Amino acid sequence: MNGAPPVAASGLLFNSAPLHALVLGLVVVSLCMGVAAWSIWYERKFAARMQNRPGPTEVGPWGLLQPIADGLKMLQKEDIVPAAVDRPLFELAPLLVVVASLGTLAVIPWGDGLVIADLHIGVLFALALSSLMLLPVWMAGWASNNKYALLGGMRAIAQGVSYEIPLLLAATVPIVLAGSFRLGDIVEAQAGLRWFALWPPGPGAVAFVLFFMASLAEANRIPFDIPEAESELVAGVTVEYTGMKFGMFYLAEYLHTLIASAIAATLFLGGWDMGPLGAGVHWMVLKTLVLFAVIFWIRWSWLRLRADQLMALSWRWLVPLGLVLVMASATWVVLA
Amino acid sequence: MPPRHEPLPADVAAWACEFLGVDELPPEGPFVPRDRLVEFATALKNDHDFLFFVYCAATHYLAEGEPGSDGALPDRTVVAYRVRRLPDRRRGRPTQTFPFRVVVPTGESTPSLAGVWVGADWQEREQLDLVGTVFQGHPDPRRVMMPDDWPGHPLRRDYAIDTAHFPWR
Amino acid sequence: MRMPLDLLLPSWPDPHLDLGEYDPEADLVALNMGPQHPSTHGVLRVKLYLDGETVVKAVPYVGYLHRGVEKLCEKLTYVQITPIVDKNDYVSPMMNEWAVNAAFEALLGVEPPPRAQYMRTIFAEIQRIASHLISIGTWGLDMGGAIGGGATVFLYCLRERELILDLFEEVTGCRFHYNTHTVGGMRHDLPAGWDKRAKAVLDRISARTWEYERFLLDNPICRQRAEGIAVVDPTLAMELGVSGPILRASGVDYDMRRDAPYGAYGDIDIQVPVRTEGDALARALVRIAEMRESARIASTLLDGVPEGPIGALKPVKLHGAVKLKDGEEGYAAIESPRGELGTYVVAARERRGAASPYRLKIRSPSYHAISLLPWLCPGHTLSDVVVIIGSIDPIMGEVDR
Amino acid sequence: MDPAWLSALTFLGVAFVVAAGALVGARLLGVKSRVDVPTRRDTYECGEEPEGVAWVRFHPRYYLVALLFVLFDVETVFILPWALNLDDLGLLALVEMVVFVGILLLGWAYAVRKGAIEWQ
Amino acid sequence: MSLFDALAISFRNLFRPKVTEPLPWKQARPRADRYRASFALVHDEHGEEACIGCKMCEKICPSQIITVTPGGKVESPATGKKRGTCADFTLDLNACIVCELCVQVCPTDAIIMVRVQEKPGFDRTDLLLTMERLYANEHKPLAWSSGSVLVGMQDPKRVAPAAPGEGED
Amino acid sequence: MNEQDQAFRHPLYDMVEGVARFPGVDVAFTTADKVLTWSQRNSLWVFPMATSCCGIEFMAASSSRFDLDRIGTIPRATPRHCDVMIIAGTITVKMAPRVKKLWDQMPEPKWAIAMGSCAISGDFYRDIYSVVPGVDTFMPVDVYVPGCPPNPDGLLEGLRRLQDKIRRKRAGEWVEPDRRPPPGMRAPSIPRIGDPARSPRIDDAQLDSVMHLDPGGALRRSGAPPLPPVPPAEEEG
Repeated sequence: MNGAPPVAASGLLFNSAPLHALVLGLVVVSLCMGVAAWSIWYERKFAARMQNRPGPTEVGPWGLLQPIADGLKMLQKEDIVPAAVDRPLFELAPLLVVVASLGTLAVIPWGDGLVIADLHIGVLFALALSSLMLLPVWMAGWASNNKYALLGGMRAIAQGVSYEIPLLLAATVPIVLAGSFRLGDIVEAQAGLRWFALWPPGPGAVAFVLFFMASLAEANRIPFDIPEAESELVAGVTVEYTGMKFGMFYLAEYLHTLIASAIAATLFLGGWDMGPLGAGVHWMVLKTLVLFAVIFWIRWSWLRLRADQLMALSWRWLVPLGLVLVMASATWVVLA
Repeated sequence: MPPRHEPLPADVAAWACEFLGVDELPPEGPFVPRDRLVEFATALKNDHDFLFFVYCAATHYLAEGEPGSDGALPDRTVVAYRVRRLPDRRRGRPTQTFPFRVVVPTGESTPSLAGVWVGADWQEREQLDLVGTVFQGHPDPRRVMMPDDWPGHPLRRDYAIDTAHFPWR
Repeated sequence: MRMPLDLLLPSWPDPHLDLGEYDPEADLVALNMGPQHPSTHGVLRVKLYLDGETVVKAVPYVGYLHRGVEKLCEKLTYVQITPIVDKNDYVSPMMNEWAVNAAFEALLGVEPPPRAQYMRTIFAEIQRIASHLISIGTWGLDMGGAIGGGATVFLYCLRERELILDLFEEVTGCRFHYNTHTVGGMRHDLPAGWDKRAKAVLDRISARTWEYERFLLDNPICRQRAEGIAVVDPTLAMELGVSGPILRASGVDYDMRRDAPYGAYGDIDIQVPVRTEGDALARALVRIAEMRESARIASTLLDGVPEGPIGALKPVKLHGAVKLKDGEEGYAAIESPRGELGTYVVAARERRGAASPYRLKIRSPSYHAISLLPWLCPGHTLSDVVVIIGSIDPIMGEVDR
Repeated sequence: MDPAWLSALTFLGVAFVVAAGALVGARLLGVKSRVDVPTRRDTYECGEEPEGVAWVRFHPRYYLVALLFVLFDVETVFILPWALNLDDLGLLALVEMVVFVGILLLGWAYAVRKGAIEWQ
Repeated sequence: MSLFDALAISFRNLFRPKVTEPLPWKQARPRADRYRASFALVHDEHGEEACIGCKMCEKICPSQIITVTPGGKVESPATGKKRGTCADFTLDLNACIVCELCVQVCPTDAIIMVRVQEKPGFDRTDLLLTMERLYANEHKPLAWSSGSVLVGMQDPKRVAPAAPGEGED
Repeated sequence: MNEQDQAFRHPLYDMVEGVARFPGVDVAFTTADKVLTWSQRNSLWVFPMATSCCGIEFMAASSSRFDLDRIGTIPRATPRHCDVMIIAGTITVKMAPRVKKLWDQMPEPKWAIAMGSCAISGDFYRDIYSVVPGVDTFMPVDVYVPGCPPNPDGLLEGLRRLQDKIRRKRAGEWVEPDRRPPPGMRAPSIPRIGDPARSPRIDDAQLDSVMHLDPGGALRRSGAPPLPPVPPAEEEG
């Protein structure tokens, strides 16, 4: 992606929109799936280092081929469909979960004009699709006819809808500041290092933290990973899934985290733009990966909260905080 | 040379002698008649502060001697209880334990002490499961260690050590 | 006249709750947690009746690891029993060995020589640290998950435990299941220079305890999850025979090491950490404090290990060399990391001078602690149940025996 | 149709094909068991026999959360167009929205007081 | 804020040295002198098989895994004395608990622990230590203990703590 | 290779068999097969059937000092995600049906490692009423790791042997030993007390000499109640 082809005047690589989406989409999807797969390796290495051990070393140089081995192995695993499940939903859920998490990629601007679908309601599209991920997760939990999976699904829904509001409210802050739903416009509004995470000083930074927390919750990361709490629910919604179907959930989880970091980088950290240091895809990728690493760091350092504490945190603190933030940023915009 | 048994606390020993109508208690603990067991235990707990339930262990003995002859003993289990009172620093009293035993002939039952110390519940369940002693009035007389459909009580002396069980034995 | 327990505290959950009497509108879910579950610490099975996520009734099922140790001991000689009971409390095997041998020695009337007593005490204290490290680590694992902060604190704990295992390997030749106690003393003497290495390890561990404390116990998330969870009433705990850190976290200042000294504990002043909150967090805090105290005790004792023999009886050359008097029975207990670990022995009866016990019962603290579960779980959520099980730290090998 | 939407739809198609491709690959490469013992297809419950089906009625508190969500979501829907056109609408719209959100927060405070968001 | 303490501690550990041992097939881990993992039968100072087939180990083994078939008494060519021989010796590692009791009771120090673990097997018979395998193990690094060393160390009359044969002293 | 040995069918093989007569296909197929086997070997996700002491040693093996993660092995909590079941600890009669069920619930291809004496043969508990004398009496076991408990090093070696076995099996070099206990096998490899392979005279002598305790012959084989009739052997999964 680094040697990006020249952008046509229409903002499309080719004259036809489907062809543009097809080509760029395939590139972005394969790159993102690759990054998501290797982020599993990266996380294992990172966590291992934090725990004074080397992590995967034996499979390929520095264990780099580990995700490939895992993926190929999952392809070969037998596919067991338990007798008690609701079969259509059970089969559909892993498919939808990847589609939903990949779909968000459509609107993320990786560079100036380097976006698959430059929707004028980009923010809403991204947030809508990422919350749509709840649906297949819930489908999986319900269809499995397993109490652990069902509890996981119930928790996922409750947590998802609770954190949807703070997420949306936090995302409204950049919208108010930039006056547009289009992610490209939001990035341009932050040109010259006027990142929304830093400016305006008050609401921007808090909104960034709020957004980050809510996306952790949406992506089911510690401390908000109750839907698939291994120590309680064994494996949460994926408890009955074997082989590649489980692999899809596994991949989608990492994709979701990756995309959440990308959206946060776009909304609050200036996206592809780096002010005096120039602009380009690499800045966007770098910012995304830094946020990604912070998520891992938090994940391997904190414990998880309890379901009710999670809800209370959202409804008691985050929702009013989000409302106040939106008002504060609106006041800033109107007065400035 | 260390003492072979922890000495019985003097005040309780005196009370127990009076209660049981004996002159001296064996260091392993007195035998309490089954019909007065609950009374004895309640008094121990409430009047003598023996709050801590240490254990209850049943031992199975096979019948000895010719039935009817002198000194013959039936097939029986002896249930040994041990309770403790924690140190009372104000009165300078150290930790003291009090053991007592009860003989239960096979086929008869002994009152459950689960109503006195709640801890006796699980302890007696274990003995019921493994030794087969029947505790009258036990709140939850299920097997605890063995599967529910297990034949026999493994810690009895007449239970063979390598009893075969399909499909694994 | 003392009131019955349940009249005293009517707010207590009823462990024998009849589900038919519970709210008929509620749709109860019967969820089996275990016997194979990542956070039931082995093969414990707890059947939870859930109303939503709230536990209405919890029924523990044990016996999935019932290995008939007590029956097996009836056929083995006293010398052979030591390596067998090692496997009961597999997190602190030293304690098992000491507990059975203490009972045999009491009945035999043999006292181990002072060097053996010191070694036993030092080993026990070091073992206590190792055991509490596992306990704290797995508790973190229960709260933080295998992929998360819990795993990190767990691995830090295991990292320190490995140092202790190396120490033991140096003395006994095994990582665990040492078979180093024997009737009347020890089987392995300390190698030269061991005390210095042990001290270095103890210093290192006590210097690192703050790390787990800050990482896990001071963590606001952990406080949120563990504070006020599963408060154990001291009266209930005593009646159930619960001892050790659980009892001490409920405000009962009772420790056999200080109140009924055995081994070399009489020679040393022991500070017993006691907390009054009685909740899951207090139990973990007591364990951390005990780790520090154990490190101090072991370091102090290491300075004063007397010279001399390590066995009071002739070393075993023949099986069946040790014989107890017929028909005698006795009980001896020690303070294991989980509480009072005792052995009740009835010596051989039927055959004169037999070298095997007639009946041997192991009074295991975990079995008593498990019987707390039906009282603790109701009213809490499913997430709390793993915290509760982790905080009472059951070892299933010891529960089922 | 806006070409961006066309792109988005095409991209969703790509995503679908990629995801389906993985499942098809798994179907092709995955092994099949020779003998089908019945326990294989049992529901996993820690090795125990599950008691009843998992499909039960939920606790009402989940519906409460859902209701709260709908409430706040609708309100966010009102905020969004306002946020977009804030520059044009000016101070008056801001004041109006502050009043609106203030009323909402009052309702929220009432719900908190009533314990509507308490999980237990 | 101790939430950030956790982050700080894990960050700090990012730069602590790794504690991981090399993989066992790449580099064997140095083990303690007394480390015990497997068994060997050894020859005595005259180059004869030290085992006399006395069955002491068979009797003491708690898990009853040793099978000794004694051979007849023969005259030793080296010493000229009559001594017992062992016709067959089998140690089943399948059920061994490495308790070291067989080493301790051996009157001729014939059985010694080995510090190298046996390779995992594909079958139960792979873990059966036959007489040939036991004598082949003689050339592996032996543990420090032998019967007389263990007994000497436990002797109540022993004064000096130094154990004979221990390298560290 | 002899596919009949395996508990599972491989559709790829079936498919390729139809087109194998075209040149070049078999070369490509062999390469693909190698890659696939390599991936199976290097991503052995473990289902820790940890019941007792060996479970602690398994935990130590996944700890920082031994780090199973190095060879791509991570423990997962549900059998559906796993490839290897490590039976670490004593399996009792009460637990055995659960273990069997969890084993059945694992998707093919799957392997089992018996870790430690208790899992291999029941250890000294093997004569006890409640303990299964070795897990291979009711499920197939691929690798036996000796020890009580085995060192983490030993477990790593065991996983290494398993990788070796997977490679050789797919390459056709591995012939499944005929010694795999058939379903319903009741005698472990060690002749136990009461085993028909042992002379009853030795049993009695041993009981007399070793146990010193045999009131009325209660511990003898004759004292045991007769076996229930053997139902027809079920198909092993």
